[in-house]
Amino acid sequence: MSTEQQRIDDAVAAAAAATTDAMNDSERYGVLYDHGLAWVNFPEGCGGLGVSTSLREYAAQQVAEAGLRTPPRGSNTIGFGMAAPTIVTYGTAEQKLILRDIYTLDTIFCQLFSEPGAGSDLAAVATRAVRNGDGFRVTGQKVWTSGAQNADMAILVARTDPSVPKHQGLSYFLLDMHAPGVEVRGLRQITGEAEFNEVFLTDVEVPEANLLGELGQGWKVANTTLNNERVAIGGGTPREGGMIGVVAGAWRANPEYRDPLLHDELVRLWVEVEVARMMGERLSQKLAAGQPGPEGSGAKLSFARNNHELTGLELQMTGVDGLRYDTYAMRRPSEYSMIGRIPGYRYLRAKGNSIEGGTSEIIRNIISERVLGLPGEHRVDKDVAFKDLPK
Amino acid sequence: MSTEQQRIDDAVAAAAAATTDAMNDSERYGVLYDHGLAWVNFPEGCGGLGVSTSLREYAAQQVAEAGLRTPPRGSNTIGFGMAAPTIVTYGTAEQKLILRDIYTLDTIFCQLFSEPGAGSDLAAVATRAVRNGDGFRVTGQKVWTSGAQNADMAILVARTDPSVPKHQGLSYFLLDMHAPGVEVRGLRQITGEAEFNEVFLTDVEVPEANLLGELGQGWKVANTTLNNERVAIGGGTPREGGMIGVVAGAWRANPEYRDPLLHDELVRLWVEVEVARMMGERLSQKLAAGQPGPEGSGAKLSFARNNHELTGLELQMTGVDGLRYDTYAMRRPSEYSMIGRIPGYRYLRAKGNSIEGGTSEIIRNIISERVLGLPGEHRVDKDVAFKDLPK
Amino acid sequence: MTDIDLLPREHEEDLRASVRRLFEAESSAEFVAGLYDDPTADTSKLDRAWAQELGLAALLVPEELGGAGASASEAAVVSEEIGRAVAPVRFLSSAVLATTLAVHLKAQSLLAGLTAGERFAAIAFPATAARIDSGIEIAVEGGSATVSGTVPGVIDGVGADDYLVVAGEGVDTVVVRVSAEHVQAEPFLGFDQSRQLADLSFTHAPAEVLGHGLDAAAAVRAAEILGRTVLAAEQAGLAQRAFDLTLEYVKGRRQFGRTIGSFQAVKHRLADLWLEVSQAGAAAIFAARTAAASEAGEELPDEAELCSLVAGSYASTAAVHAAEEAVQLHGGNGMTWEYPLHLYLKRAKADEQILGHSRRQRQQLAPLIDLPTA
Amino acid sequence: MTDIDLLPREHEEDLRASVRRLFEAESSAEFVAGLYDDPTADTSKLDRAWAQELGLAALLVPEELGGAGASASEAAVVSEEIGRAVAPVRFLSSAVLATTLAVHLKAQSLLAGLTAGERFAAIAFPATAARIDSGIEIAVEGGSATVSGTVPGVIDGVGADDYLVVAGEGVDTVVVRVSAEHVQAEPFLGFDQSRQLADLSFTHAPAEVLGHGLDAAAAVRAAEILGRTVLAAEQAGLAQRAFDLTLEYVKGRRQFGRTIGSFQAVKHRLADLWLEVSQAGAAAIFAARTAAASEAGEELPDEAELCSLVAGSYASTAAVHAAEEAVQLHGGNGMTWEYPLHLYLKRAKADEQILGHSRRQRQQLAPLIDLPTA
Repeated sequence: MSTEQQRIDDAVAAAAAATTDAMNDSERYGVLYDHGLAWVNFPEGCGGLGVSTSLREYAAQQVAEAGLRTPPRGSNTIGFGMAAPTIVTYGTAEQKLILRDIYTLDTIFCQLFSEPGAGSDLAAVATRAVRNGDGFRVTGQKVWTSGAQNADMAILVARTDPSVPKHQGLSYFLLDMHAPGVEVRGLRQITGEAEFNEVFLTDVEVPEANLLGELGQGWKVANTTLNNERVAIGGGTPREGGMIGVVAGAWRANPEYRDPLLHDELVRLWVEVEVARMMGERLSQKLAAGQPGPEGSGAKLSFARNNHELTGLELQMTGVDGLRYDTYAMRRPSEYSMIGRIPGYRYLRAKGNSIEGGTSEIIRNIISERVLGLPGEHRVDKDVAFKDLPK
Repeated sequence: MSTEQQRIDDAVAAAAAATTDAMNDSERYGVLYDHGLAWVNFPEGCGGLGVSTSLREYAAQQVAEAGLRTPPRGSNTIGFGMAAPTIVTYGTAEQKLILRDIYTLDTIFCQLFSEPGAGSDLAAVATRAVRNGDGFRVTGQKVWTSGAQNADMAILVARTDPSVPKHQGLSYFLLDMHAPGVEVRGLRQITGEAEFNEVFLTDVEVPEANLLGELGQGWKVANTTLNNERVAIGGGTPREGGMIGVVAGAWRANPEYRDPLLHDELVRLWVEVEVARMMGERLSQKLAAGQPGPEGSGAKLSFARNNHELTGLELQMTGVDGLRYDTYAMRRPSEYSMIGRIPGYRYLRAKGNSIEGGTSEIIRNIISERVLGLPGEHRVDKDVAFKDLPK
Repeated sequence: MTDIDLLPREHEEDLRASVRRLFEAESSAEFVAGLYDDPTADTSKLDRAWAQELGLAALLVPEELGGAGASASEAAVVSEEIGRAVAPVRFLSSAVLATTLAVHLKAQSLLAGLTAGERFAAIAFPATAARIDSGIEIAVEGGSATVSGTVPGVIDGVGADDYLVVAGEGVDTVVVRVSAEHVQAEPFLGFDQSRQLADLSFTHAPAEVLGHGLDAAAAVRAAEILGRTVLAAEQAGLAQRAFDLTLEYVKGRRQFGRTIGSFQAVKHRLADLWLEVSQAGAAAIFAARTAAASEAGEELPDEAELCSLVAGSYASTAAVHAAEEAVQLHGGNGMTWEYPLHLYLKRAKADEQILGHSRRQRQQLAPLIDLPTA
Repeated sequence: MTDIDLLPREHEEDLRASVRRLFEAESSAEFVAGLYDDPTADTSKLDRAWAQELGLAALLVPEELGGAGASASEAAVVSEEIGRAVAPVRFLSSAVLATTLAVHLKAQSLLAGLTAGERFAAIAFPATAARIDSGIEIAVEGGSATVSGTVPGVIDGVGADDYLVVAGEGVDTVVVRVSAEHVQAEPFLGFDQSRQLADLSFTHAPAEVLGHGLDAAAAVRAAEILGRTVLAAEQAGLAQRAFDLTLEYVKGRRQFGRTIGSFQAVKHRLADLWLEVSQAGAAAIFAARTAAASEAGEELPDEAELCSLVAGSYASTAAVHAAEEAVQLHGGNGMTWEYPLHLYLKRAKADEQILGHSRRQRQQLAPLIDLPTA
C-alpha cells in the first residue's frame, strides 16, 4: 500500500468517526469534504488530499466500503463536472470557499456559455460585461442552459472588451442566478419538453470578486471547463449498457418486433456499440495506468452515431407501436432519461447527442487537428476586433 | 420538317450519292465530313452544317438509315471528345484542317494535361514551354495519358510564364507525338495492366502555328476541353446497363452465388443504379428540350460509388471464385472494358472511377459551388507568381 | 417499358402553384406545430379547401364518373406540395387510396361523396403494413357482410365518413364499406401528429360488399401502386424542402467568422445530399408518370409496380436522411420547437414506415426484377 | 466476463519489434509486389525466418510439448505486424489454425515438426467458409482412413508438408492428416497474391486419424476462434498501416497551393476513419486477450468466441474501408502499381472474405448474444 493510499484510508476512518446518524445529507457530505474526500486529487483545504488523480476510484471504493453516503453527481452536474475543476484551478481563496457548497449540494450551478450567435464558435459570445464601479453590469442572452430554473449560481462567459480580437476580449464570471435582471425561460425542444433554457440577462450586477481568472482571460478559463465537459465516456460501461440494451431488450421481449429484415442491422449495431465499449475500456485502463491516449475524443462521436442509428432502428422495428407518442406536453425536467419513454422520444432526443457538448463536426475538427496533427481551418476572425466582425 | 432537318436530309442524300463501294474507310468518312455530316452542329467547312446541337441525334439516324458507315468514336476518343470541340472553338483556319483527319481516324489524339504534381489541381502544371525562335521548346513530365502509344498528336497544356499567378501563365498546344524528345512509358496500374502512360517531354520543338488560343490563355482553353470531358453520363442508358447488369446476371445465372445475407444489398444497389438512370433520363430529356439542368454533375458521383459498391459485392458473393484472378501481366490495352474479365479486375478497376476525369472530391466541390452556390475554398495560390508557390 | 416523358407540364405547374398557395395560407408551420399541442384541433377547414375548393378530391376520378380525370402524375404534384408543407391532409388516405379502390370497383355511390369532397374515406389497415390488408375477418352473406376485429394505427382513421375494409388475397379478396357510425375509432397521439392515426374496432359491424375475387384483388393492387407512388412524391417533396431550408441556413449562419456553408465538410455533405434528393425527385416523377401510363393502358401494371417500389424504397430513406441532416446542420436550432425542422423529421421518419419500410419494399421488388433471394 | 487487461506488455512489444525488423528486411513492399509477377517465387526463406529463427512456429505450442507456451495475445501481436507488412507467410494457416488443432488433439508427431518450424501444415477447407469443414467425405476404418474429393481455395494450400482434413460435425467430427505426397495441389493466381490459395484434390488418399467425436469438434472450434482472432489482428494492423500511410501522404501532398490534408472534407473523413481503425484495434486486442484467458481456463470459450466474432466482423470491414480510403485519398497515385496501396487493398478485400464475411460472422454471433433472427 502506497503512502497516498494510506492517507486516504486514514481520512476515511476519520470521516467515518466524525459522521453521526443524526446528520442530514448536507452535513454528511460536509464531513467528507472537510476530510479531503470530496475530490481527493484536489489540494488540501479544497475538499481534497492532493493525491494522484488515478486514486479517485480507490478513494471512492474506500468511502463506499465505510458506508459513507456521497452526493449524487446528477443533482449538481455542472457544479461537479465544470464549475469545481475550474474554480480549483483559477479561483481565489475566497472563491474556493464555494467548492464546499457545491459538494454539499447547497449551491447548484448552471452554465451560461452558448448564445444564439455563439454555438460551436463559443468565442463569438456577444453578452457584454461592462465595468460599473467596483463590479460589472452584464447584459445579453444565453441559451442551451440546463437546470437554470433550479440553479443558485452560474459560470458565465461574457465579453469585457469588444475592441480586441474575439478570443482576447472575454472574461469568466461566477453569477448569482437569484440576482435582479436574471430571467429564465424554458426552451422547448423537438421532443416537446424544455430540458434547456434561455437565460436573459438585463443589467445584472456582478461584483469584482466574482471574476474568475484574470480580466480578458475568459477564453483560457472556459477551455478548462470545456475540457472537463468533454472527458471521455470512459471505461467501466457494462456490455449492453445504454441504448443498445433498450433495443436488444425490446427485440428479445417481443417476438412480434423481430423483423428478419432488420436482424443484421441490429447485430451490426450491437457490434458497433461493443467495439466502442472495448475502446473505452482500453482508454480507461491506460488512464488508470497513467498512459492517456487519444481515444477519448472518438467516444462522443461513436456514442452519438450509434444512438442515432439504434433509436432509428427501434422506431422501425416496433411498427405501429413506434408511431405512438406518450406526450408532447411542455415539461421542464431537470435531466433527461432515455429509459422509461417510448421509441419516438428516444429517436428525437438522440438527435441532440451529436449537437450538445460539441457537435460531431467540431469533434471531427478536434480529432483531425489535435490527434492527427492536420492543419487548422482557415480563420478570418483571429486578428480582427470583435466589433468589426460580420455577424 | 424544319429547314435544318431538310438541309441534313439533303446532305445525307448527297453523301450517299458520293460514296462508292470501292472506297476505304478513311475515304468514306471523308465524304461524310465534306458533306457536313461529321458534327452537324459545327460550322460549315469544319465537318458541320451549323445546325442546332439538338439535331445531332436526328442526323445520326438519317446517316444510319442511308447505310453510311461512321467512324467508331472509341478509336479516337480524345480526338472526338476533347480535341475537336476545342479546335473548332479556338483554332485558326489552318488548325481546323486537322478536324477532317480526326474524323477520318487518320490523326489519333491523346491528352497531355495531368502531371505528377498537378492532378486535381490542373492549373499547377509545371511542364515548361519556352520561347525558341519561331516556336517553343517543351520540357516536362505528363501522366495518366491513355492511348499515348498509338497517338499521332496530343493536346497539351504547358506553362509559358512562371512569373505570373498559376492560372495566367498557361498555354495550350497541339503537339506532334512523333517529334523527337517525346518518350512514352506505360504506367502500370493496380489491375496489373498499363492502360495509361507517362509521357516524358525533353526539349520537344513545337512550332508557333501549334499554339491553340492565345498565349497565356491555356487555362480558359483547357476548361473548354474539360467541360467536354465531364459531359453528363446522359440518358438512353437501358435498365441494368453497366455493372449492375453484370452482377445481377451473375446472381441469376449461378444459384450458388445467392447468399441470402447479401440479397438486400444487391437489390438496394439495383435501386441505386435505377434511380441514377432515371435522373440521367430526366436530364437528357431536359437537354433535348433545351432546358439544361444541374443534374449532370451528380451522375459521375453516383456512377463511381455504385461501381465501387457493386464490384465489392460481386467479389463477396462469388466466394472462392472471387479470389481468383485472370492475369496481372502488364498489358497495354488501348481502352478498358469491365466485361469479359473477372470480379477481382472489376473491383480494382472500378476504384479508378472516382479518380479519373475529376475525383469525387472535386466533383463535390463543383456541385456545392456551381450548383448549390456555396462559397469556394480558401485559395492561397490565386495571386502568387507560380514560381513562388510552395511545391 | 415504354418511353416515359419526364418533363414538367404547364398545367401541372399551375396546379402546383395553387396547392402551394393554399398551404402557405392554411397550413403554415405554426399551424402544423399546433396539432402536437392540440391533437383534436379541427383540420376540416383545410380538408374542405383542397378537396372541394381546389377540387382535388376529384383528381383521380375519371371524367365519366364526374371527376377531373387526372392521373398519378397530377396526384404526385399535389403530394410533393403536401410533403413540402408537411400538410395534415386526408389526401393520401381518401383521395388516393380509397378513391382508387372505389374507382376500380366502380363503387358509384361511395364515389359520389368522395368526388364532391363532401365525404372522406379511410382504408382500415395498419399504417406500417406493406400490403393493404385489414388482417381481420369479414363474414360475407350475399351482398352484405359483417366485420369484427381491431386494426391498429390506421391512417386518418378518425373522422372519416366511410371505412373500407379489405380481407383475403387472390380469389378470396373481399372489399367492404362500413359507415362511420359502426366503427369505433380511437385516435392516439402520434409521433408524427401531421398525419393522424387511430386504432379501429369493429363489432359485428354491418358492411356493404364493394367487390370480391380477382377484380377486387386487382383494385387493391392498383391502390397499393398508386399509394406508394403518391407517398414517394410526398417524400421527395419533403426531402427537397428540408434540403432547401438547410442550404439557405448554412448560407446565412456564421460561426468562426465564416458562413458554415463555406466549410468544406458541410459543402461535401450537402453535395451528396443534393444528389440523393435529386435522385429521389427523379424516381418519384418517373414512378408517377409510369403509373399514369399504366392506368391509361399504355404500360403494364408490373412496370408501374416496379417503379413505385423503386421510388418508394429510395425516397423514404432519402427523406429521412434529408431531415436528419437538416436538424444536424441547424445545430442547436434544429433541436428546437421554434424552428420547423422537427415537423419534417417527424413526418419523414413516420412516412418511412408507412406502406412498409424500404427493406420490405425491396423484398417486394426483388421478384419483379428477377432477383430471387435464394 | 472477467476483467480483461488491455494494456501493452513489454515482452509483446519486444516481440513486435523483432517481427517488424524481420519483415522490413525480408518482406518489403517490392518483395510482396513481386509475387504478383512470379506466383511461383520462393517464399520459403521468409517462412524459415519467422518459423525457425524467430521461433514463432512454436508460439502457440505449450511448453510441455516443447513450445513457447505463448497465447493468442502474442499471436495477435505477430499477426498485426503481418497485416502491417502484408507479409506472405504461413503463420495463420500453419502456426495458428493447424497448430491449434494439433495441440488440442495432442497430435504429437505432427506437432514436433510444426513446433520446430521444419514442417508446415494446412487445413483443407475453402478459404471463404465460416466453418472449418472440408466438405468432403472421409472413410474411417479404425485408426486409418481414406480421403476423396476436392476442396477449392485452400489457404496456403500448396507447399505444405501435412494437410489436415476435417469432416462432419458434433459427435460425427473426424480430423485426419494426409501427407503432401497424397495430395494434388493446384495453386492459382489469386486476387490477393500475398496469401497463396490452391485447389486440392484427394483420390483415395491414405490418412491418419488424429481425432474424432466431441473432442475433435472442440478442437475445431478452438481453431476457429483462434483463427478469427488472429485474422482480426492482421486486419487491424493492416488498417492502421493503410491509415498511417494516408495520413502521411495528405500532410505532404499539395494541390491548390495547400496540403490536401488541410481540406476539411479530407480531415473529417480521416477523423471518422481514425475512429474506425482505433476501434478495430481495440476489438482485436480485446479478442486476443479474451482468447488467451479462455485457453488458460479463466474465461469461457463462449466469451472468446463472441469476442472473436465481434472483432472479426468489425475489423474485416474496417480494413477494407481503410484500404479503399487510402487508394482514394492518394488520388491517381493510389491507382498505380508503384505505390504500395494496392497490396493493402487486395489483402484487405481478400481477408474480408476469409473465415466468412462480416454478415455471416454476425449470424454466427447472434445466438451467442441472444438475438434470434425470428
